[in-house]
Amino acid sequence: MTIKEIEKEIIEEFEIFGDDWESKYEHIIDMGKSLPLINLNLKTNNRIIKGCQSNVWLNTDLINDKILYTADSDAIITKGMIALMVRVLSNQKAEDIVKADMDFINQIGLKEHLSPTRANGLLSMINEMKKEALKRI
Amino acid sequence: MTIKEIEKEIIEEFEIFGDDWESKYEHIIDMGKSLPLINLNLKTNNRIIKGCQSNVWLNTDLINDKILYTADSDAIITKGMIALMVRVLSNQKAEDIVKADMDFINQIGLKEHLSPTRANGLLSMINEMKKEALKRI
Amino acid sequence: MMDLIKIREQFPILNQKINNCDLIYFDNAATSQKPISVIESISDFYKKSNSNIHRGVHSLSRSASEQFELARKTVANHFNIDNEQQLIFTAGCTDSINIVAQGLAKFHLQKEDEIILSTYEHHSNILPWQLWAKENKGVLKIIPLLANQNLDYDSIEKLITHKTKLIAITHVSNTLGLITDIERIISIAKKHQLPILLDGAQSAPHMPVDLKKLDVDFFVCSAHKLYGPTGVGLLYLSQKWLDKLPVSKSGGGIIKSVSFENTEYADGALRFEPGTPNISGVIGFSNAIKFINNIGITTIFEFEKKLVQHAQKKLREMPEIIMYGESDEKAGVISFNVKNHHPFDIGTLLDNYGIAVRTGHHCTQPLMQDLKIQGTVRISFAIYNTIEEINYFIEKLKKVIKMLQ
Amino acid sequence: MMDLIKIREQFPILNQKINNCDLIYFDNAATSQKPISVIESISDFYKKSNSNIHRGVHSLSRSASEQFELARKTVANHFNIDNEQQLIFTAGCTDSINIVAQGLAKFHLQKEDEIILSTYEHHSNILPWQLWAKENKGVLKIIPLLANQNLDYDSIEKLITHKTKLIAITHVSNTLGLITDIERIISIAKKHQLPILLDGAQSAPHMPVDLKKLDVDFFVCSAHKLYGPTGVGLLYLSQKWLDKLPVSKSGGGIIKSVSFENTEYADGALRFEPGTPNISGVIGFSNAIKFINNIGITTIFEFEKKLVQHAQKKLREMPEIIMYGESDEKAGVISFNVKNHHPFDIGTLLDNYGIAVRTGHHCTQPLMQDLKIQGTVRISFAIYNTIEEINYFIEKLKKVIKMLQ
Ligand SMILES: Cc1ncc(COP(=O)(O)O)c(C=O)c1O
Ligand SMILES: Cc1ncc(COP(=O)(O)O)c(C=O)c1O
Repeated sequence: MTIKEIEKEIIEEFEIFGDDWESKYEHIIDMGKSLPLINLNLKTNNRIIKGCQSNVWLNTDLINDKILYTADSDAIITKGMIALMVRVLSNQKAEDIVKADMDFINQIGLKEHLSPTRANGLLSMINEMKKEALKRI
Repeated sequence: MTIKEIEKEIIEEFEIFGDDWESKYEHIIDMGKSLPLINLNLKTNNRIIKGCQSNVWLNTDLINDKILYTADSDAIITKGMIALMVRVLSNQKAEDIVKADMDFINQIGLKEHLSPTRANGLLSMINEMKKEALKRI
Repeated sequence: MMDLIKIREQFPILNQKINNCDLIYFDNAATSQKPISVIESISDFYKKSNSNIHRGVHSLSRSASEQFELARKTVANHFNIDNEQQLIFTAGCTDSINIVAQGLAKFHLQKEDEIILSTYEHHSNILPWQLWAKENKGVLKIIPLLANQNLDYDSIEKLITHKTKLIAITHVSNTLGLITDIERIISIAKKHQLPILLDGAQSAPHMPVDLKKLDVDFFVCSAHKLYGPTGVGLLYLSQKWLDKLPVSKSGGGIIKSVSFENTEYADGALRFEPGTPNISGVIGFSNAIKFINNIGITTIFEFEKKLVQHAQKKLREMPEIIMYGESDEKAGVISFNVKNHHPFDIGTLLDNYGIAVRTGHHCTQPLMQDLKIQGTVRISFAIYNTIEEINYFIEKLKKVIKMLQ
Repeated sequence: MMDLIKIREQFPILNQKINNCDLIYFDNAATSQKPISVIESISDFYKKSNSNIHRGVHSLSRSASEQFELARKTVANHFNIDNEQQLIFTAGCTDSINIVAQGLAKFHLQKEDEIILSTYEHHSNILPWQLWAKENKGVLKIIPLLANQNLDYDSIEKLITHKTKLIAITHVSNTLGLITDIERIISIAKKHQLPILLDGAQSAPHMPVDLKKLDVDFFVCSAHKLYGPTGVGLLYLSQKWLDKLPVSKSGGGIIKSVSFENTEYADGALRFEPGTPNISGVIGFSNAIKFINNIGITTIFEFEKKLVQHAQKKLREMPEIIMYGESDEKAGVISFNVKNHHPFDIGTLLDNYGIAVRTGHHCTQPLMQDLKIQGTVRISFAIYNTIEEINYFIEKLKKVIKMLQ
């Protein structure tokens, strides 16, 4: 699937929840829990994206022209948000990742997580993923 | 005349002007002009009362148990205000000067000159006059 | 009796809805909300008497100057400072500490000297001293914690050497809410003739502070944490330091005379207030003090103590909660964690119920390192908080924990 | 066309009566009045989104942080700063200059170095350098005046030696209103690779300032002089200095990590903003910038130039008036004296007619010494002043002079 297709899928998934933020967050938490764990020996300092509050570890591989991300975080909501990003961006071509506008985050009603002042820094996470992709073009 | 008597005289003098601040200030300016000048050789640095804006020179003598003030200023309104003070306090006993409440300034409608933040510092002028009197008790 | 409804009515922000819920503001240790009297004193100033202060001959300037100096008196009275010239208005608590640190560096502190801090300190009472220490091979000695997270007062004497030149300590831990036994520290300091800087950022909003009785050398706090505006704080100097502390920041308005070669500084507080001060902020500050005095700072302390006790009791009933620095004598602050859950997750979900808490290290990373944790969830109270809010918070906290499991 | 009536309506204070007269506010160089949009942005902040910024997970904190960072963008745009991180919010112009002076003292300035200032400088751009000079045997070299009270630009090259390390100069003289030929000074500085600090306290309110084009190292100004609130100013750093200038003031909120031994500072503007900033002040500041942009800073400059020209023409017709630094190209300020009369007398009597002027040395005592006078009467304009006000002022000035004779 293309990035846009996956985004569409996610938007539809979240539409069911409507304004019910509790279910929405439960879904994110579930995604966080099922995020395939990053290899423990890859949780090194150079793979940390420092947020103000929670840490994120991101590992990037290039396999058969596709970027593969694995990641982890100590906060479960952050982890759920990364799971969402990984689902959208992993297994895609580097060029496509760099171009992705990630606007679906607005559309699923998690816009507040995109604020540049947000304590967990979803934005810096996305930037880091794109930077790693760019390195591999 | 006692301090209180002179104050009463001044209050009556100013009552004529009513709310006419122009005449009031003209009167003060006239008093400033007729203030007997301090001896030039007495205009020394140790006789200066530094205001933020205008300087005041004050000389104090003790003659026959009475305090005699002479003074000058580079601003004429300040000089008029001193003239008023000299008229009230000069030629009085040191004890009486120290005790004087100077409340007549409020009553003649020049209260704003008494404000501690007033740029020419009538208050510090009065304090200085009292201090000099106190030294001579 | 305090009329809580009447008090709450004075805070317009309490009518805000967050995610369709009533706002429950439990982040008062970061900054308190402002009563309408404070907000309006600021707009009134700008609508009626705005002008620069000092030296102006015109009426507006005189009025603004008088309001400013009256504010100094009001605030000085509240802290029982005899000579209001000992009260300097600064840009905030952090600014005040920096002014002291820079001044002492010029006059009192020698290379390789030592300063005593506590494990509780907020970064604002660490970094100014660390800056000095780095440049001067100075040493920061730290009062450690006991197992119950109180300070180990017995250790202080052992930290003092002939090179010790200052004790800089917080009055209340902003993370734990525990109150320092400042009388004890003062008596140790007096014995060794050490000056004390007391960081009152978290005590001034919650409890009586009598500077005449305490007789410390420096006291600092911020207006914005005690119902006042941002951008203004105070620095109290003992009479000795008012005369002795060198100026480290200079500029217009604080001089008797200036030439390019030399400057004669003004006396008193003015010497430390270069440039145009935060005039509206100072006026807002004094109105915040009036608001506090209308209720009474002791009433505030007693009331908030009840809130803390109630919240601690409720939290204690939850086995998954770890509390830090539990005590019945606190200044409005509780820090806790939920076992196996990150404070960020708790805070984020509580926010969706309209409950504002703070999570993280609260600018006390060394304390976090000591406690071996990343951060905590912190709830902190003010005079407008209620028992009902705490009950609602506990209910939602339980729900949040369930969501995370 | 500018609608002056609509502009005046935005300033509530203009309805004040002084001694039963309409207020005529000609003391704008000391501080300007504030439009209602600025006043209300501050109260709105306190009524709706007050919270401490940075790091908060709750909605209020997020909203306050966003408003704060948006304000940084708005102000940066106005001064044509590409990277808004180069714009640091301080407590005011004086605070900004002190931050630069203290930072340079740690990194750039050596003992016995020299700094070039001009005769125009405000005490706030003298005393921070004098403090450094006193402690380091530094030398302040002064650009002298020509007979027409313009700066003697030809002399600058001669002042420069291998020890010269900085030119710190005002963009506009706050006493005379004369505009510095900053392009010329910049080209001299570039030639000698000297950094420049430009004091924009009196230029920013009155004329366009394009920091990308000017490309100075440091630019400073105060919000309260450009329709904004007290207690907030800006410090612009060129990219080079943003990275290099050492922190001199430290505290909470500006770090990546802290231990008692070491600190890793944050990147960008944050590094220079320790402690809780003047959040409401910054928001008010950005609304003042919006007010200016709604009119257009060039429109403001042209309008005020007409006011200056009109007032100068009228004053020139009065033989007893001595004007200082007369020029048709001014930034809203005129200084004069009345022969044989003290400025204090003039100011006091004008005040009784509701006219607010400033008298004295205007925090430029060295300039006064150079001009061999005690002080001046200064009138200074803003966008809400009118030709009618000037005419009324001239009429009353004549009356005042008569009263004094
Ligand atoms: C030229 C100049 N520089 C600096 C300042 C200092 O500004 P502030 O008092 O706002 O810090 C002023 C204000 O009078 C000024 O006119
Ligand atoms: C104990 C303590 N000290 C100092 C500060 C710094 O105060 P401000 O940020 O207002 O300068 C704080 C504020 O968080 C604090 O809690």
